[in-house]
Amino acid sequence: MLKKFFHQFASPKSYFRIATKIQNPFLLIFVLLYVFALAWGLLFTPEDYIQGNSYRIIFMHVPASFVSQILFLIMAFCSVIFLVWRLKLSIYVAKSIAPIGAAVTFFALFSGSIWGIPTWGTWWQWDARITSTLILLIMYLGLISLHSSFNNYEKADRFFAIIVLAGVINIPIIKKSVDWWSTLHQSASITLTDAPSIDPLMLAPLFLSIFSFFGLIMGIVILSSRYEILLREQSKSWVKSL
Amino acid sequence: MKFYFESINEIFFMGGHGIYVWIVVIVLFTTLLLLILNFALRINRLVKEIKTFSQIKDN
Amino acid sequence: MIRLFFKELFKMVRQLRSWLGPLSVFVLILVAFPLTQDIDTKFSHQTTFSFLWIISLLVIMLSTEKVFLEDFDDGSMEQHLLKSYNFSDYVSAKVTSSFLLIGIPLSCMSWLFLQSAVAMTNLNLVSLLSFLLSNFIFINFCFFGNAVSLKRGSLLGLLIITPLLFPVLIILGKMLSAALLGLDYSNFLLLLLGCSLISGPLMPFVISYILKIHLE
Amino acid sequence: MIKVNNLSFSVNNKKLFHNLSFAISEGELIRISGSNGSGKTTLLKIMLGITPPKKGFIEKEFSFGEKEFEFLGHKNGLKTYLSVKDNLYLMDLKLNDKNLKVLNDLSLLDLMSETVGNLSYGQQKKLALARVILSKARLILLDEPFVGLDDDSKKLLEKFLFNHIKTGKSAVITSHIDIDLPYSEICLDD
Repeated sequence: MLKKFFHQFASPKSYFRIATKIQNPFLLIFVLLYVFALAWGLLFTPEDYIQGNSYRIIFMHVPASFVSQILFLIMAFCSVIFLVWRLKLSIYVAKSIAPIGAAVTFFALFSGSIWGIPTWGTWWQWDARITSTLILLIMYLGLISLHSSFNNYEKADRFFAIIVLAGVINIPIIKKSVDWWSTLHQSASITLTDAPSIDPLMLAPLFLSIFSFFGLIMGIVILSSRYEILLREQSKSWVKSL
Repeated sequence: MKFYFESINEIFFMGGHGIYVWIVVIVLFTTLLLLILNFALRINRLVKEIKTFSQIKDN
Repeated sequence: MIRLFFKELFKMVRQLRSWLGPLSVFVLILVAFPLTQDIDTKFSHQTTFSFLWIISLLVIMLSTEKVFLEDFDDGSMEQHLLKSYNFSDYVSAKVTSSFLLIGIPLSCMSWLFLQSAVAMTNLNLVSLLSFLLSNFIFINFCFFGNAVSLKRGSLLGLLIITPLLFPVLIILGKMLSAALLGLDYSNFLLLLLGCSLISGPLMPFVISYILKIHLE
Repeated sequence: MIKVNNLSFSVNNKKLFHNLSFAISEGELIRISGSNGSGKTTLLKIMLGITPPKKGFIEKEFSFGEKEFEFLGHKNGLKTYLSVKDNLYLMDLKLNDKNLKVLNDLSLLDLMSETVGNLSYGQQKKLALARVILSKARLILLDEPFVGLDDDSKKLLEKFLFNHIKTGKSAVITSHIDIDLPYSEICLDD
């Protein structure tokens, strides 16, 4: 019953129809919302008394690093669905997330490095969070190169799903172990987790920016999953009659 | 909500930290723009290709 | 099962370059390391140990680069899949034989190098044990990475397994620093033992599943 | 012995075959023919259970893996850096009189301590075929067994297949080359 429902509702064809319809308004709304949140954060909030104005990078850095991890979780969720129910749509979505995840993770690392220059005095520190984010980036890149190295799409899909699951199990382990490791050498001068009790004036735009950035990235995911579906279902009759 | 800065100059420099903030903003928007454009262009090209191929097959 | 193991061992022994080559590379690097130092500088424990672990890992990656590719290319992997024994037995026979021929010599050589490089008082047995366990885990994971990137070069497998091995490296480092400070390090050793006890029996199943997909 | 029901298979949305049904009974030789890339090897692999089919199923009288069948693909499964003798050891073949006689018929006996990498393609193929010939399997599946064989060896293999069928066992082969044996054909071309 459930399987049949899934197959009807979540066929690439009907997903593609819905996605084409909602994609542009979806993207537009969240781009505007994000620009609004950024403008609010960058121009309408007071200066942080420790870090000065450079703290404003938080409105770009925190959403990016949050979304980079959420994207991996979504990818893992899609892979589970693919492995259990053999739902093709889910692996299309999972595969189309990988390059976006890599880009977002790269941006998170980049903005963190830039932020580090004025606040820590160095652009890189071997602390737990940064190291595990770097590993996350490497995993995204590995996944992309994994899928592109197979000629047979079905094999590639299955390998992709398996490696995503291995990766998602791996992430908490790495996080935990890297946390553990870094405590021995040195404690990071400023950890991002316990920021000095954020002012509500800054908190509201921060939450808004996280939410709208997530929406924006999901819009791009819809876009790229449409591409993936077109690419993979080229020979189907419904694609030809578009 | 209160506008924090007093002049355009101040928006630019942000007390010496402006360069970091604006670099990040520029990189962010180029990344997003590249992602969106990349996929949108790819979709357009693929749709065109599929259409021409099916026309050739039909004829 | 035992027969299978002897066959794999036989194949490996006869193919000298698959195990003697990596071992010689290891020795060469061991020689090269002191050359970069002044003759009277004493190596620190931490550096020497990290150096040995990383080099062992690299040499094991080097030596396992083509373990499955050969059988895949000449078609004997298909034959193994169709035989009456479990396919995972074939994998564990391969893992065991390369642990015997590569892992154990590597551990012994690392241990000998340690004796010559730094003065060890209380860590003799433990360091040997840690080398054996870590090399066993490395071999298991390298086989896993190798199975994933069977025909696509070793880069892909490396990308996948290296993150998986970070926790092991961290445990090793923690164990060493605890031992150097004179603290109790047995719990780290037990953790390492646990890792190898889990990966030892589990990995052959995972690897054989991946190889089956490749054979399709 | 084996019944194939409504088998379908496709790679990357490209259909190889569709709704294929046939049965192999005892004492029958089946020849699978078709143009390049029509899925002959894939069909063999599906019958062996290595590749799962997209649709359809296969009924088997016995389960694979009980020495009831023998398979030889394009690849010979030989170790090129080992000698012929060592390869026979890896194949679990004992060097008793009966086996040695067959090896002599294949003119491999003089080459026992030669490294396989130094043998010609045809000689390697014969060595791989020796494993099939010396097994007591009820069903043998051969992928292009006649490629690279000289006339004498080809005749020998045909004779072996003939005797094999006569004793109530079955065989499946894929081949471009015509053979002098009674067979039923499965053509994979549309």
